[in-house]
Amino acid sequence: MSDSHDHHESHGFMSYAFSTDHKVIGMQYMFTGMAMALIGGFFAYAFRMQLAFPGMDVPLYGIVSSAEYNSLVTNHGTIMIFWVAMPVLIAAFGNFLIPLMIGCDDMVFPRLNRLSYQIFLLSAIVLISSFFVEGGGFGGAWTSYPPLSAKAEYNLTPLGSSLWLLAVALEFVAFLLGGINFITTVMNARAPGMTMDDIPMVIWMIVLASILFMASVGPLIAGAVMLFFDQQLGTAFFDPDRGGDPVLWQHLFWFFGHPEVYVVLLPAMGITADVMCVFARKKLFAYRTVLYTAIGTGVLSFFVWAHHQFISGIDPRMANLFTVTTLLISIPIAEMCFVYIATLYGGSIRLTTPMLWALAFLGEFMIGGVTGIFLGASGSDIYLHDSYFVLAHFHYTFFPIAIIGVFAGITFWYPKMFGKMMNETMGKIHFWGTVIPFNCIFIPLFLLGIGGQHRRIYNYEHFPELAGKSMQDMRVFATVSLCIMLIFQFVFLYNFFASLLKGKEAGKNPWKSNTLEWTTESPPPHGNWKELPNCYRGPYEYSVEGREEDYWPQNIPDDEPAGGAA
Amino acid sequence: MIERYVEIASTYGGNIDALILLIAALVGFWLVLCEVVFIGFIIKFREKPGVRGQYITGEEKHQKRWIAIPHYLVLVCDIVIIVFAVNIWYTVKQDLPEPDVTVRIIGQQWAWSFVHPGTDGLLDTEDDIKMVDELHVEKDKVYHFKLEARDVMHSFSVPVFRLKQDAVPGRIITGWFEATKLGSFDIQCAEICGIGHGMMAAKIFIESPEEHQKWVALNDPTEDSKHTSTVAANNAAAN
Amino acid sequence: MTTRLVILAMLSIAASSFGFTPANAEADSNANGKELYQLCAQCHGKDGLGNQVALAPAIAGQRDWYLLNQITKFRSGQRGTHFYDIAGMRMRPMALSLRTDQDVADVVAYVAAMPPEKPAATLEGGDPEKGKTHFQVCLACHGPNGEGMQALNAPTLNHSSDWYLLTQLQNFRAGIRGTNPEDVTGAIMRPMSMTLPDEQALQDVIAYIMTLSESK
Amino acid sequence: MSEAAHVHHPNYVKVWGILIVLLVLSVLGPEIGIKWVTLIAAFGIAVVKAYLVAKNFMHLNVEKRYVVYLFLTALAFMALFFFGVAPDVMQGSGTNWEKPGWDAPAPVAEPGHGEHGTAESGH
Amino acid sequence: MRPIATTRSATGIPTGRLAVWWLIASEIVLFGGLLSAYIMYRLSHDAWTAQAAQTNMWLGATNTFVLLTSSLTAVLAHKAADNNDTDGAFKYLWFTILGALIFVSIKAFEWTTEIQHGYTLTSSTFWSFYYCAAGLHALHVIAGATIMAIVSMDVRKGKEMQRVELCGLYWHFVDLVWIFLFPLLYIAK
Repeated sequence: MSDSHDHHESHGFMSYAFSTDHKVIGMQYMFTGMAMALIGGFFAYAFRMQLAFPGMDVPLYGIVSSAEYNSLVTNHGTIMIFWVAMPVLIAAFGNFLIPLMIGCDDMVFPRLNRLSYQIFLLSAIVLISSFFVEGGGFGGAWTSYPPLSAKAEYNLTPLGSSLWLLAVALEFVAFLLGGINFITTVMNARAPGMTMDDIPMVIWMIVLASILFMASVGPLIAGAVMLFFDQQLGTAFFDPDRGGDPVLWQHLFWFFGHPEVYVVLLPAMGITADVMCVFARKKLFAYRTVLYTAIGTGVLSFFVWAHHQFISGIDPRMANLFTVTTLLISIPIAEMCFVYIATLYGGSIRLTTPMLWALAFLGEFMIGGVTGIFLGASGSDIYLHDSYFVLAHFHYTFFPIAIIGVFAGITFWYPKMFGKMMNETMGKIHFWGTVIPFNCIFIPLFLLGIGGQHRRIYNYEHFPELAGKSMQDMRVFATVSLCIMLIFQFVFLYNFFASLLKGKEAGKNPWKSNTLEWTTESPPPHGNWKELPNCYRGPYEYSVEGREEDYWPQNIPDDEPAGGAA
Repeated sequence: MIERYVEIASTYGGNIDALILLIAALVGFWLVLCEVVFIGFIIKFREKPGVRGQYITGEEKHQKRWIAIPHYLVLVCDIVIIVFAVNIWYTVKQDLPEPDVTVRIIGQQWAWSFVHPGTDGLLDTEDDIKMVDELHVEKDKVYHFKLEARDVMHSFSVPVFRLKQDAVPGRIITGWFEATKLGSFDIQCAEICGIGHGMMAAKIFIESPEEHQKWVALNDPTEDSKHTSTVAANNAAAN
Repeated sequence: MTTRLVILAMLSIAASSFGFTPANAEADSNANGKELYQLCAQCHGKDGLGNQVALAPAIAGQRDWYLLNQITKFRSGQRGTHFYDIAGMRMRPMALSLRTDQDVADVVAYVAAMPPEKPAATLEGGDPEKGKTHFQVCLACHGPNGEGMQALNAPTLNHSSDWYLLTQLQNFRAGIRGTNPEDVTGAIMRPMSMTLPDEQALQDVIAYIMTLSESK
Repeated sequence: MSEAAHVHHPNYVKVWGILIVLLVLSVLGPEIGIKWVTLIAAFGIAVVKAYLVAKNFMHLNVEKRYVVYLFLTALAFMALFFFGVAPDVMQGSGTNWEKPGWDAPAPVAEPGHGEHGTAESGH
Repeated sequence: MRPIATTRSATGIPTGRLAVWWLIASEIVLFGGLLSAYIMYRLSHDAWTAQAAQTNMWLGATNTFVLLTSSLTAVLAHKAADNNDTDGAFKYLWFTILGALIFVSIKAFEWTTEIQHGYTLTSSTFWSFYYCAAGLHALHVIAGATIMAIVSMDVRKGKEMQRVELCGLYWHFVDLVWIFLFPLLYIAK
């Protein structure tokens, strides 16, 4: 349990489990997130099989009843957002990268950091245990609207719903602690000479995401307490029969829920920026514009939440206001995409695996972004709300964020994390085996949504207009694509673990990158550097004219002409 | 375009479809433009031996123009979409035309109940026709519906009308529609409402005036002596 | 469920054992019925003893032919389609979720094989002595001990929840049940229920029925 | 380590005295029974008290400006939340919707089963 | 030994204090969400006025007095710590903890009385909010007292003196929340 900086490293399990080193905690977050991703993926497999082949005895699962279906979709959503996207994108990359990229030896509060992981792990255990209690896991959708979520006689999961809520609340607490740590670290512990403009974009984005999270989650924590009391103690905060209002929960939830979208989007955008600049050998086009658009998006994201509620009982006059703000948020996001595309102009693009992921992120995310306009515009949302169009839309945003963005990050920083290179061939097989099936899953779902198919329905045979053969064929196509995609993930897992053993030695800076983390050993030792680096310039000084090398690490003083790279 | 998948059977269905098409055209343009430029850049600026990347900060005015101009154009598109979207929203949800008939729609786990006004055309009278999972309406008449929920949230969705409205317990939400096509169509529940959500299907029957009269007469609870006692008992039970 | 637990545990460890196949070799002859019953268990409980807040009566110990009849009625809409039948509207979709006649038969067989148990009394205020007099009408079909009779389509009353019996008697009397033109068997029960003079008589007869299940 | 921590310490006891006087006022004000006096006594004084505590005890007057801005932003988001939600939750009716029984005296009851309860006992 | 990172201060605000500011910001939105919900319900239910009249304003006022006074001792502890007055800081910290204990005791007495009179968590939504908001606040009081007790152990040895200020800041925030809870739950009738 020592958090001292002596270098005798005992490799016992306890010293690993209770380490306060930011890199170890980052890895713990990443592996927990990956394990949860497998569970979430398995859930997706189970309910997609049910949709494609209703009533089928799904291999490795069994028959999916309507109650289990609800529970599966609910927990698939919850896990993928709260236990995969958040821990991996913010906590894992944040923990691993922040001290390394801003040039300090650890987070400012190492023990708080460990505590936040431990609470997070506890929340994951609580969530998993909720699947096995009497009545099964919670099945009221990840939005958990009362009264369905508030009363056992409606949701029929007396324990599952409360455990689910408890797990989510614990997870919020973990990320509040982690977020305070991230923000404080970046604000205070930057390397000497590192100004606001010298912070790599991914760090900016993680910090902005943490701020957004912190500013929006409070009402929902209060709401979770209220809902928990409704479930277990019989209060009536959300019970219309006794003076409560269920719509209040919707507001509490979405006031957090919409900024949450940007909480996970921004880090993925940041990873993409860093990876693209390295492999296009380009300076980020208009660094400050990216920053301002990110901040603008963050601020605007607080003004749009009720577009999730257009038809769920809010006053129709309010919908007009929220349509305007929602469509306005497309401007900073579009601008950010333009900047990223402009960054490619005049580059020298190397299509390595991380670069492929980063480019795929941008290409796919744009589809997700533009389809959001259909839903933000109140008029068309009347028809498309709660349909598969919504589902396909947010998977076109969340999948690039939580899967493609994460793979870009993992494949890019893998050499730094483990000191080994990943296999490029397998990486590319995995890339195409993920991205192509991904589109094959969700393009049919867009069409189904336009065809009037609603969400969270376990079997479409009960709706004559949706039971037609052509629609069922699309469902089968999506499911088969999903299975193919899941199979290709084993290529990644194999590559990940095999490269640990027999991968090529990475050296300090295999990608010839500028940022500070590449100036130390791979993997970095405890304390990160023997002597902490200073910072002399921005992170994206690639292809500077008049220099022999096409990169210019941040830690090289101006008077040293040649880079000291490995 | 959407008509090929789902028929339009309400007066405003066509407007909503047109709005979706308009948005599709506007955002489709931007999406295709961006993707083409994006993929074009990837191809054009692939690594070539001896060619270094260019050093472009993007901070200078003539460079920023490439971002600023599209960004103003996006704003223009947004405004166009806002105008049409708000306009349609106003017609469908805010400004209800005077009703010819009013029906009550009640969602519960897991069925839709409908109260038709019966022969006298008024709700909450003796001759209300109460049905489960069957809504009978007359073509070309403005209907108001009073949407309620007994237990949890449900969502009254009629895809052929392009209409959707959540039913919230504790609230009575009023909406309207005017059917334009004869036939029977699906009513779905679009808001998760428990383990029977996937089976909460009802039907809407759009009938000509004659057919509708016939149906009303056939189901009039006050006409049939056999039903009289039932209704009295029902009303007693409801209190 | 055990299988699922094993799988999840495996996944969370994310270890190398991907070639696992679940051991389905349990000697349960009615595995399908058991698996399908998991949905029913959400309301009726895993032992079929019912749950009043979910409006689900005890079903363990009910005769298979009666279960089959009622599920069939729910599926065809003879039950669960009345405006005031709140509980029936919850049951109808559940019955519809059974896809084939074989599924129905399996689930019926599974439920009929459940060990019956007398549910705890929830009602107060009924007088079993008075109820015995009223029960003379019932026993012609339901049998002197409430054991039921297939030939007359009369179900056993011994293991039913008392609140459920009360609700159903009220439903029959109010025309919520037994009025669907296709529900022939229900139509027989409806006039019978009307012979009970008042609400107190319902309480009494149910109190008597509860003593029957005790004596069994 | 904390060169910025050395702030000028005002006379805390004096500030405390003012706070106590304000507290007494805020308790006595509502006793008069006039609604607007009550509101000002209750909330106006609360704001003043909060200001005094934040300024003198938390030293926000000498702290970096953006800490104040941070708190004001958080409060502004709460105001935003309030005004975004109030049209739905605070009102008993609105455009094309109403909440029957919203303003009725809150029933003092044991946790019930809502419609289920009435449905069961109603027949 | 703490990492070098903790000792850096690019903003000019010491790391610990910066973190406390962010913590307080996140608490503002937490209590803000709860209280916004309460105010919305309160303003639309006239019937709540009568129920609010059942709360014991005098106990509430006493508690306000206790918290204000403990805020004073907390800031005096900070002053003492700034002057490296170990004993003074220790003493004032424990005065503050004493204030917390009195506060919680009064609260316990108050709640017991109310529950005995039949006003429980489920009596009505007003009482639900009353117990929920005051309970959440009381949890903060207990947490603050615990933290101060732990910090006082180091302070007695003259170590980690800057932490006196940090828990003091947190304590003032707890006080601030009560300053608003008091009129919301007790005064406004």
